[in-house]
Amino acid sequence: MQKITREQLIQKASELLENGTVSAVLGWGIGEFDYDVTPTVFSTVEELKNGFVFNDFCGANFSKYLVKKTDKIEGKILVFLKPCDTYSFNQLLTEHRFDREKVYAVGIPCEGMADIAKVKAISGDGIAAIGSDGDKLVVTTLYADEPVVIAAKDVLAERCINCKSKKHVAYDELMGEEGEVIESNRFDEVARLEAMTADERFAFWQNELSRCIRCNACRDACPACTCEKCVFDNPNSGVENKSPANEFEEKLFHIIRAYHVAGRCTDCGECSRVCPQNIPLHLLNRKFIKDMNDFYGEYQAGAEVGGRAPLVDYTTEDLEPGEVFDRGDNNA
Amino acid sequence: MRKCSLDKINLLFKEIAKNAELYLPQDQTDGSATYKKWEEGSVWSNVLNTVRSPKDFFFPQTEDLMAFKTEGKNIEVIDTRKALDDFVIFGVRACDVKSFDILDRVFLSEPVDSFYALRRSHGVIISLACGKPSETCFCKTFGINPAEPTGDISAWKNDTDIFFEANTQKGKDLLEKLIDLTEECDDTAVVEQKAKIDAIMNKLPLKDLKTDAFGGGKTAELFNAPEWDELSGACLGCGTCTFVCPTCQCYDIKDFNTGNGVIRFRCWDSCMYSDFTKMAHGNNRLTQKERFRQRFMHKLVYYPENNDGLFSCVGCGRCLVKCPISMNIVKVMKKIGGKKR
Amino acid sequence: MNNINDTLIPKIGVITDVRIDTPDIKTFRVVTPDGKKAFDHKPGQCAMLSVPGVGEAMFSITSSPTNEEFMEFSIKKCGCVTDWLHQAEPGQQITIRGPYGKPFPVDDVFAGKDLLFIAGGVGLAPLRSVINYCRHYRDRYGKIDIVYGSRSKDDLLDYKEIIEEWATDDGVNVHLTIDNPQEGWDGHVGFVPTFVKELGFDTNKVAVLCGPPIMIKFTLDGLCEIGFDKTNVYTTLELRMKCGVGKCGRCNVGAKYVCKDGPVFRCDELEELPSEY
Amino acid sequence: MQVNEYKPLIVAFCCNWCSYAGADLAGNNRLAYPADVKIIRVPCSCRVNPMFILRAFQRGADGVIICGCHPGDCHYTSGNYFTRRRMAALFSMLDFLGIEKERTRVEWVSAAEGAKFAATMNDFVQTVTALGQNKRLEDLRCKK
Repeated sequence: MQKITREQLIQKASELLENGTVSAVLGWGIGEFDYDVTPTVFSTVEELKNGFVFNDFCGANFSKYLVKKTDKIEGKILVFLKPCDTYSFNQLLTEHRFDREKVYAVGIPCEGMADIAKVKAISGDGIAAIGSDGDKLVVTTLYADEPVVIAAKDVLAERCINCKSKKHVAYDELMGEEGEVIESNRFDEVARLEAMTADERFAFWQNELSRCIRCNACRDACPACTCEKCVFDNPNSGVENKSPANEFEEKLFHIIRAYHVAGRCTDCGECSRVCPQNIPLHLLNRKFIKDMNDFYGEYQAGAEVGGRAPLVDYTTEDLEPGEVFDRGDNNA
Repeated sequence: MRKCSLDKINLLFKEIAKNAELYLPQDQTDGSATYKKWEEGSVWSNVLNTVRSPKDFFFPQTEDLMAFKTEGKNIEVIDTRKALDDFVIFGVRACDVKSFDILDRVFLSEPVDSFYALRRSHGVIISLACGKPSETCFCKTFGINPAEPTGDISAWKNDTDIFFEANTQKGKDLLEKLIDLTEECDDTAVVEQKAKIDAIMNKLPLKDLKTDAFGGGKTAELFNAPEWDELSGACLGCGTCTFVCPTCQCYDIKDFNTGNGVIRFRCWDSCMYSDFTKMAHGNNRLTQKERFRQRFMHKLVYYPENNDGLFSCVGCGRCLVKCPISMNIVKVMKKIGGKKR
Repeated sequence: MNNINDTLIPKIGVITDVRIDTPDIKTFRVVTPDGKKAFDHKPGQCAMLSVPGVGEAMFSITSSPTNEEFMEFSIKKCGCVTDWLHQAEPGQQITIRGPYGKPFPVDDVFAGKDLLFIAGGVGLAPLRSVINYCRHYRDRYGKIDIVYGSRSKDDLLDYKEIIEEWATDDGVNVHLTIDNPQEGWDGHVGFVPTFVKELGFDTNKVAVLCGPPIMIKFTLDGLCEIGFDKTNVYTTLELRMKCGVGKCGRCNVGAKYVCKDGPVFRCDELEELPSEY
Repeated sequence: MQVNEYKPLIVAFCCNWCSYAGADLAGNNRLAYPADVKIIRVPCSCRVNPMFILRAFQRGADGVIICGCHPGDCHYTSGNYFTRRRMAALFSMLDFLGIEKERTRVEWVSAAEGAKFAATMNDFVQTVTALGQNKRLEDLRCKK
């Protein structure tokens, strides 16, 4: 259950719209069911009242939308940012991807977002309604006579279980209290894989990546993937193959995708959230983050505007590529 | 009508797999299901439907069309088509069975696509009625009855048994081979099952979705609707909806240079991609709005116009579940169709 | 398996001649390896040419169907496939499949009528096939007017053929124009749409338009201004194509597929389609 | 013996200023290294994009080695420092995906180190030979 309510957000947005601070609001639009929300631009108070929603399923990271939306809108756009979104926000500013002056950022607290697949795994399919009661979700289905009550913490999205920070690193205004950076266990799964034998790891990824349908959702949702022209869309790159024709293509795509955002990935987890095949893509990104932390010192992309990512930096004393295995392997 | 006890279902699978490759929905490690080849020990999944639609069987995501060998200025075209074994797809839902009709009208119309036709002729479809439709199901909107799935053999399942009824000669032949494992029965249990499904269908949240506002000849009316801007506003331009869709059939033909020759292959393409219509001298669908509009106009207006009013959507609900931003055909139909113009 | 033909599987074609028309347009003569024409076609139809490993693209067949020996393609250098073709030499094999699309209605609608052909730049390529067809069956048609414009004198496609053959035919009038004044050019200077208006044709004829989209738009407006009815004006469209047979799903404008229902459209039909071309 | 018949295909990306000259020197000095090493000259070791390495494997390479100037000696001042970081990240990722880490290597070879070049190549070829054919990053279409 979120600490902040839909009504509070609408009130804040309405105020800012009415006093002319902003001319549009980037928020979550109501869906057909209680869990399918669509990022929507609202420009009047009326629209907000009819279509704005805030609940446990508002996972989408709005930062990337600012690249396109700030181009189109006269005046400022109000954006609500959860703590993890603010890291992407900063990272995009570092890369000069949108005009900070055109954005009014309101930080909002987040208690972690729910994963509808996890909800359905408990409640069963055929959801009629999802309500909330304290820290519980009350799920009414077409098939169960009684509503199913689920503890919100049991259906948290993976990225929220391993939330790295409740602290907002960028905002113009903060609603609620400032949180703290959390000592998370987000690298545990990476370490678990590292501890496996190479054969086991290969089998693990072979199984996961074999499901890829190359829909590009991971790339298109990623706030770090904002190239005007992606190498995978460039017919002259030699890798524009559009389909995971075989195991090599699957690996190539995912290695390069993760590599291109290495050092810039804020670990927002959008890639895994949007993957229609539930491939744990965030593990690839986290591996890079973990490696860079280990090799070159702690670095959190987006913690501040203008940070110098490890891969565009160097020291004369860096370890040699051959040495990485002596350190990392099997003892993390 | 013939029935088989669910206890003996694996014997039934084994018998089918003796003569043909058998594919059925099986669980994957991530909790979803996909069609996999049956082998001893395979377990039939309980999920309502698979993430990937069974269109893969007839129109795979990637398939080689031909190969070329080049030597100096000369080119040799090598036909790489191979003979195909018979295969059986088990547990196809009513919506997905209907999707084959929609694909047939594209690929089997003149000139016939021989790659598709070959697969189609070797496949036997055993459909399965939906006992527990999901909230995202809206097949009824398109005149599909999940209690009456078509296909070569229709099947219904209750708690104890599975019931079969052959609809085509292919289906009859297959059921004939299963005669020892099945027994003749009347349709009492199936009628009961159908009534249950009908009752559920009337409770589904999308049961009242109507297609009245769409169909052939509506291009002028709908193409410039102001709602497209708003609807497409959040679209990421990924291909998830098109790739999980059982009726999306757009493809690309590409060449892959292997170093020893060239393979020309065809793969799924998505109208949502920016390079879908990109030519050397420009692109006629420059923004995501135009690409987004193309997808839905195609399903709801253009396709029916060319195919006697048949819509190119079967209401399977995959795009509702999988779209990263939860924008989908239902929202489009309600928004665009709900307006008086 | 090899006995089933599939439209996607092409034939081999050999480039037997390459003619340099303008700095960026070359005309390629293509036959099968045994020296025959690859297939019969009608004026306005297209063919898919491909270079294995480079790609496949749709080109209009420039030569007239009455030519029984070979096919010609006038191709402007502007993309991967065309770049590659431009460096090809005679003897080079390519692949070819077709014919695709709906032809110009030369045998019914056009029969007995006066014809006006208007082309800009490489837009003459698809029209050359019709023009030569009509010249071949000269007695079936009335007066023929040809308006052709290009950027400069050097960019006029088939200049030699126009001057030596078309302009000397009875009942064929050729009107040439270039965009900007140029030394050695004493003909008309100006854009095609205005030139058409200046020439001021009588309107009881069929007009066929082809050229860049902007030229088509303004010329069509011009024709309407001088009294042409859109039902008497034809044009051809071009969009990205992959299959050529209305299945791959990318060249549609509204419910029409350019590869299958086009590329020839009557302008009043075109008007009913969404403006997505 | 069967084992001896397998000859791995090695792709060596060599920096124009140091390692390529080192390879040249090895040749001039008649220092032997296996002919299965295919050298690709690059302006700087940091020109090597991760995609190059994956594509080399796709096209049938069994091992890929990148040779550049010694750290501090880069013709472009800092190119090889970036190589060092990039390749460390990439190799670690390949290992994470279960692809044999011994198939990829970075080595610093100066223009004067002909002997080191030959020794490095001999050693790398030996290592890759012991691993056998590249199966985990292969593209079967390219092996026909």
